[in-house]
Amino acid sequence: MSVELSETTLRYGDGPIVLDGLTESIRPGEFVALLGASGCGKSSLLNMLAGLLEPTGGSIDVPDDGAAFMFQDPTLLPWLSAQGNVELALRLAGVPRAERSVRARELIDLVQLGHAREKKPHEMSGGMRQRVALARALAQQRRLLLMDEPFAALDAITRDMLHEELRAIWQRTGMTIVFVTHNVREAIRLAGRILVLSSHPGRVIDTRTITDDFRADPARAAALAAELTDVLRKEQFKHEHLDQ
Amino acid sequence: MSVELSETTLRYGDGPIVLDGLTESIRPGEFVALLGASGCGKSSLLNMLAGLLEPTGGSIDVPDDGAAFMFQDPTLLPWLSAQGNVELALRLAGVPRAERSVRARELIDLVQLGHAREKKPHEMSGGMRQRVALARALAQQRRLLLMDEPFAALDAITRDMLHEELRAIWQRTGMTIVFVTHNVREAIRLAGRILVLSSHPGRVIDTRTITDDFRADPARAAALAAELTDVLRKEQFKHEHLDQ
Amino acid sequence: PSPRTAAQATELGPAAELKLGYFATVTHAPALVGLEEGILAEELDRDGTRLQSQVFTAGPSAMEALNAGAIDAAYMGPSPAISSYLGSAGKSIRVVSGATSGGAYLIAQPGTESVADLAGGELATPQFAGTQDIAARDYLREQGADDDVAISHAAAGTAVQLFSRGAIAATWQPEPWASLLVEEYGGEVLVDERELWADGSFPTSVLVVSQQFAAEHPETVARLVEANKRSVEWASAHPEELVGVADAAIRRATGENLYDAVLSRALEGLTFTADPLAGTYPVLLERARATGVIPGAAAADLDGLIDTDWPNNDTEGGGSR
Amino acid sequence: MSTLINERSHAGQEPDGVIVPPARDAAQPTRGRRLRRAWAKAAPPLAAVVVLVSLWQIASWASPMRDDLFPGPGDVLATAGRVVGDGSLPSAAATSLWRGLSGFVIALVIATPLALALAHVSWLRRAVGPLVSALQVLPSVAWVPAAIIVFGLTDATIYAVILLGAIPSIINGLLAGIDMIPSQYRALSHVLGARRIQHIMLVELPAALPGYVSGLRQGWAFSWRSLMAAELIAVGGSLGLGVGSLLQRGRDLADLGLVALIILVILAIGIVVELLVFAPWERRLLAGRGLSPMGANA
Amino acid sequence: MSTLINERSHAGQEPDGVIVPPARDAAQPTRGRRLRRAWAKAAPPLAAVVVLVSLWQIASWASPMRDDLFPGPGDVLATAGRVVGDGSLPSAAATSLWRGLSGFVIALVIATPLALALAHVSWLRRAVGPLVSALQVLPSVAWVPAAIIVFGLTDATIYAVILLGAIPSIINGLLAGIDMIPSQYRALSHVLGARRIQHIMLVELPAALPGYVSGLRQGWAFSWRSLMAAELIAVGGSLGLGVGSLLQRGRDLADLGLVALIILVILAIGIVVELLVFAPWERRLLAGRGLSPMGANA
Ligand SMILES: Nc1ncnc2c1ncn2[C@@H]1O[C@H](COP(=O)(O)OP(=O)(O)OP(=O)(O)O)[C@@H](O)[C@H]1O
Ligand SMILES: Nc1ncnc2c1ncn2[C@@H]1O[C@H](COP(=O)(O)OP(=O)(O)OP(=O)(O)O)[C@@H](O)[C@H]1O
Ligand SMILES: [Mg+2]
Ligand SMILES: [Mg+2]
Repeated sequence: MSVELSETTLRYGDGPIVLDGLTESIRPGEFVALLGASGCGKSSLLNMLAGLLEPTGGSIDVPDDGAAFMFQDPTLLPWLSAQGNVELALRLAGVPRAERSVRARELIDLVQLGHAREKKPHEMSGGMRQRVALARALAQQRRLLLMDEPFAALDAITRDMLHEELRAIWQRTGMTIVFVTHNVREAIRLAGRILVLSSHPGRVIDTRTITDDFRADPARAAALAAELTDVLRKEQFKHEHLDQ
Repeated sequence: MSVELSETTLRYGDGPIVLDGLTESIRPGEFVALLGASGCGKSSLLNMLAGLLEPTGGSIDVPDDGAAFMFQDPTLLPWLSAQGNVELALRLAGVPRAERSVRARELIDLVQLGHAREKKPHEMSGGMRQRVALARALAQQRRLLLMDEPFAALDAITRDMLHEELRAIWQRTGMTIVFVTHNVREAIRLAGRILVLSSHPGRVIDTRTITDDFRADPARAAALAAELTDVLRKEQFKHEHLDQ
Repeated sequence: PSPRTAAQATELGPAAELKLGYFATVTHAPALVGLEEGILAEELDRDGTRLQSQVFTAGPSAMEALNAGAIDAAYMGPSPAISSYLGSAGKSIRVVSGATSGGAYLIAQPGTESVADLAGGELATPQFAGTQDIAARDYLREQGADDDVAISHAAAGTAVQLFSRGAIAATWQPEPWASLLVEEYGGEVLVDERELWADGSFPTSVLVVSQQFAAEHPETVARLVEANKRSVEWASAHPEELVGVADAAIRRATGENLYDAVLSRALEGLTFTADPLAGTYPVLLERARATGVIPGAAAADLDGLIDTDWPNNDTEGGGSR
Repeated sequence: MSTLINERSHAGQEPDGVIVPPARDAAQPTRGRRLRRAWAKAAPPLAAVVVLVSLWQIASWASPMRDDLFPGPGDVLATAGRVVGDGSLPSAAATSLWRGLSGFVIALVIATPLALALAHVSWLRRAVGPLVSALQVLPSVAWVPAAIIVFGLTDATIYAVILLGAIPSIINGLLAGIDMIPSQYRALSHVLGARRIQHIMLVELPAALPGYVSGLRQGWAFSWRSLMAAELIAVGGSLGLGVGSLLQRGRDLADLGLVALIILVILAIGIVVELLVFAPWERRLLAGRGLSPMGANA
Repeated sequence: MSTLINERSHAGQEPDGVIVPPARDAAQPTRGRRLRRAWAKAAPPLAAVVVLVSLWQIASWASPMRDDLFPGPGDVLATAGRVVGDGSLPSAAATSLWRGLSGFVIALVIATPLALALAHVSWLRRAVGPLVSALQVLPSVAWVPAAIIVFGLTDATIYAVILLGAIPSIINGLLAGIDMIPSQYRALSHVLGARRIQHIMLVELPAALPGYVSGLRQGWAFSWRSLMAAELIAVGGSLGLGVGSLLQRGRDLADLGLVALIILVILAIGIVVELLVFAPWERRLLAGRGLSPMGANA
């Protein structure tokens, strides 16, 4: 099930155009990273892919069964524990009652929260909440997984471990992943393709395909990271001059 | 006005000890970074420094006039615009009415949100909200500034610009800054001293002083980053083995 | 206003203003006549006293207003007067004149022939310990039917609705509801309350004044009593015009009224008299005691309630010392 | 594959089980649009009224009850003609409306600082809080004898009964609103150096406002109902004739047409106050915070 | 420099203008602690009662009013002895309490699905929403004639009046709770693939619960007051004597001691229901979400 954007345009109310004529196709099983300045429309694009927002123009094709979505903020339900939040997702995904508890435990262990299973959201740290949200997104088991800065609140070590886990899950399940990050090296490390968005309005200004060979070579990866950072910087400076 | 922690201990209710006997002194005008795994107690420590949480044991001395605090989540007031949120902080800091609007404009421009001045929080992207929170923290103009992962939701370019601004402000005002980050290079780039916390319970396991010369030499900075990452990794692996 | 006991008051001459309470209903016809024909205002004006009238919808609130000093005198049924007098240990009010007599009936569902037919049904009276309630209980006791008929309470329109729906077997009601039931809902008159009294008359509404006011302004009370007497006489003398006058007064006060047919039937059953029928009070009290409604009541407690000796100059008040 | 194409007007198409936040409107409102909007807003309540009146008419035809026991819309209209014609209904409605609104405003002014005091003084809340909830439960008629003794037969009595009815309800509404404020806001106020009064005025009250408005709606209901109870005390004289007195009159005369008419008048007043005051206020408040009352997004 | 030392018990020291979230308690509750806690909880309301009763006694001594117009605590106690002795008060209180609680529960069961329907069917809310608010404003006595015509003098009349009073209030409370739910929760439900019913049961209702409870408190007040109104209508016969009827009897007999007693009984019932039901429920709910009613953190 591929994701197809054709001339997709978005504006909120009568504000400025946020996304302008995006035409893009994401193959089933692809792992795509979105890069772009803060406020350029990345979260809005994910919202449209998840069916939470209608495009103002153009069309979007997504798999019928919807997408798993890890929001930019954790959005945990405050009356449920970590375990409870994950079990809820399993329940709504139709997992039989008997399996839920075991599966939820596995997912919570996966995100290194075994010791905080019964904590309520207000008793958790920011990074812990984000990890529960990650576990919940994985619990949904959809063919399309959307992630909005999933590791932003995590320390480097935890993040590394979760990168591994995510890639392993992706390889095992063959699902399609679209994720937003501000960390260029994270994008290079994880994604098969990187889309760079401009802002005001958001358009795809650069696309890079990353092979496993490429990833394995630290020097080339570092060079690419520098190059992409430069693309982003140029884009943003252009802007600053238009703005003022 | 220095910040003095002496044998500061914290636990929530009858849970495990979070911070265990921290004894640390922060000189006026120092720029200190806190590093540590997710959930180790960094935010809790800042909360105690801000007087929002009482230590379970030991004592904390902070400047009488309290601290400016940028929370881990933006905590903007949803009924106020970006400008309104910043103006509120100025008003509560005792800035006369006439100046507030101008000062708020300056701060909003500083965080690159000139185009979103009148937007309400729910109309902003995650990174935009974080920048409003930053502007608000700067509006407080206290001698002590606490920041909890202030740049986590920002793209590399915006983050770079704000690093510059923050250092400039710090140099100009001579305020004391304590900030939490998960980005080791960010810590090296900004801080005069880095404290590394362990978790379960949180103790200071490493302290590094960083001079401007050191910072200027990319190779040494990179080496330090690798070294600190290693400290963190070792600490976390030790844990994993204890946990399981 | 903070009402003091009458004993502390001193006579102050004619009052500048008299606040008079009444109900906008046929049993208060002398009040309606007095107001509509200007008799009350005219009589009081002789001493320069202004008349202020106030319509009430139920005895308790009129009594509360009288106690509070919000009104000085009122037309009301004898039972709230008795309750208040007993409750205040004889300090609250005095009955200074009679107004209306008669006009209360036991009305039963169409086809009912005797009390025996009521067995197993419910009989509604307007309120607990009210005049009709005591009459009903006493009557049932006399007939030996007090175990067969349950008593419930529903006032005025509510009783009419219950009756029309067949939810009650009978109801003991004053006018105009008795007539309304007969005229509009085919009710049978089982008992005319007059039959239960020795000389066929019992008080339906009387004129009461607060003791405080009576002590301070005896002249004004005398004028009021005089005006009431004239109104009663007018009402007795003009039975044809009475319906129109009463209807106009009621509409003026509340904007609404019953059909003329009901009104005239109701008025026919009423007698207007300035005599408060003092002799009926001990009987009333004895019946209340006997039926267990006011178990502790003793006739002596009513001493001084009725004082018709106006005009008098006795600041202590009280005709039956 | 499901395709979401650019179609702004497929309101009814929402697939089963999909809980989509309402998409924002792209176009500028024009004159025609605005008219259509006003119509879209007025139509459903009007339709509801038409449907209810028709049902009523049918029921009154079909019912075996006597006309005076189950008056139909026609009878009520006739009664309306009569009491509007002689001016008694309009003046009673105006009197009651004035008392209700002014009493409510006074209650608001008294209750708000009390609620804030309860919210901030912990022992006061523990001492008086349950009493406030209990006062809410006390029926208005219970106050009537005391109010008459203290204030006599003046408007003050009526206002006393209204206030005693409305104040506890408004206090509880505001307290509930305050209790639900995210605890982060208190931390924020502390950090920003707000004095208590500043915290209350600048953070707490605005944050509690949506809950407060819904408390006010209940407070308004309480004050109006207490007013009706107070208007049964006495009529005329120093006390103007109110809607409550007319209602009582209708009951006393077993005139169900009048009773039904008064019910309709009270309902109409309630609907007007809701549509003109509470609903728009609540909608504006919620919209300003990125929330939207679900049924009211048109 | 301000020094925060480890002192767990300086409740009163909070410096002016500091709005500190309550620090969590470190120690385990022991038996002695628990006793002291229960005492700390009970003391303020008890103190409030003692203060109020003393003021009352002093006022009744100092007042120039006749005793029967301003009964003191002694008179009321005597009346209490009488009506408790002959069993009329306990049985009336039990009757009313049963009617009030069962009526409230029925109202709850009816109102909740109605509120959910209004929250989810936009045209229904626009059509019927204002009517619900208006119904809340309608005094209970207005329903009495209709209820009597339909149900006669039975408990059904009383329940009808209670339901018509409580249902609109509960509906509005739940609607307000639902309107204040963060819009992100709807997005979450959509993304998790919740069907509408699942969204309602698993997300919407729990999220709206704090607002709902405060709506229920108002609903309880409405149902109790409606009950009182209903009990004034009609007494005796097949209908048990309720507290409302006793209140009316007190007024009929000009027995202000009885009126005062009934007011106290109603207040006591209100306080008990608040302390046993709503306050703990609300506190538990809020605490479970990291919120705490500010006055109730002991
Ligand atoms: N209110 C609370 N009640 C109970 N436990 C809490 C509470 N707040 C925090 N904790 C616990 O305290 C520990 C430290 O939390 P804290 O928020 O200080 O972590 P942190 O270092 O800021 O983590 P992160 O980098 O993920 O933000 C965590 O284990 C958390 O579960
Ligand atoms: N509900 C809304 N109403 C109006 N404007 C909005 C709304 N939501 C987002 N926007 C605007 O749309 C633009 C894109 O927002 P979006 O959240 O998609 O950015 P983003 O790329 O995710 O940024 P970040 O990296 O900071 O999260 C922003 O300029 C924002 O102000
Ligand atoms: Mg975003
Ligand atoms: Mg943190």
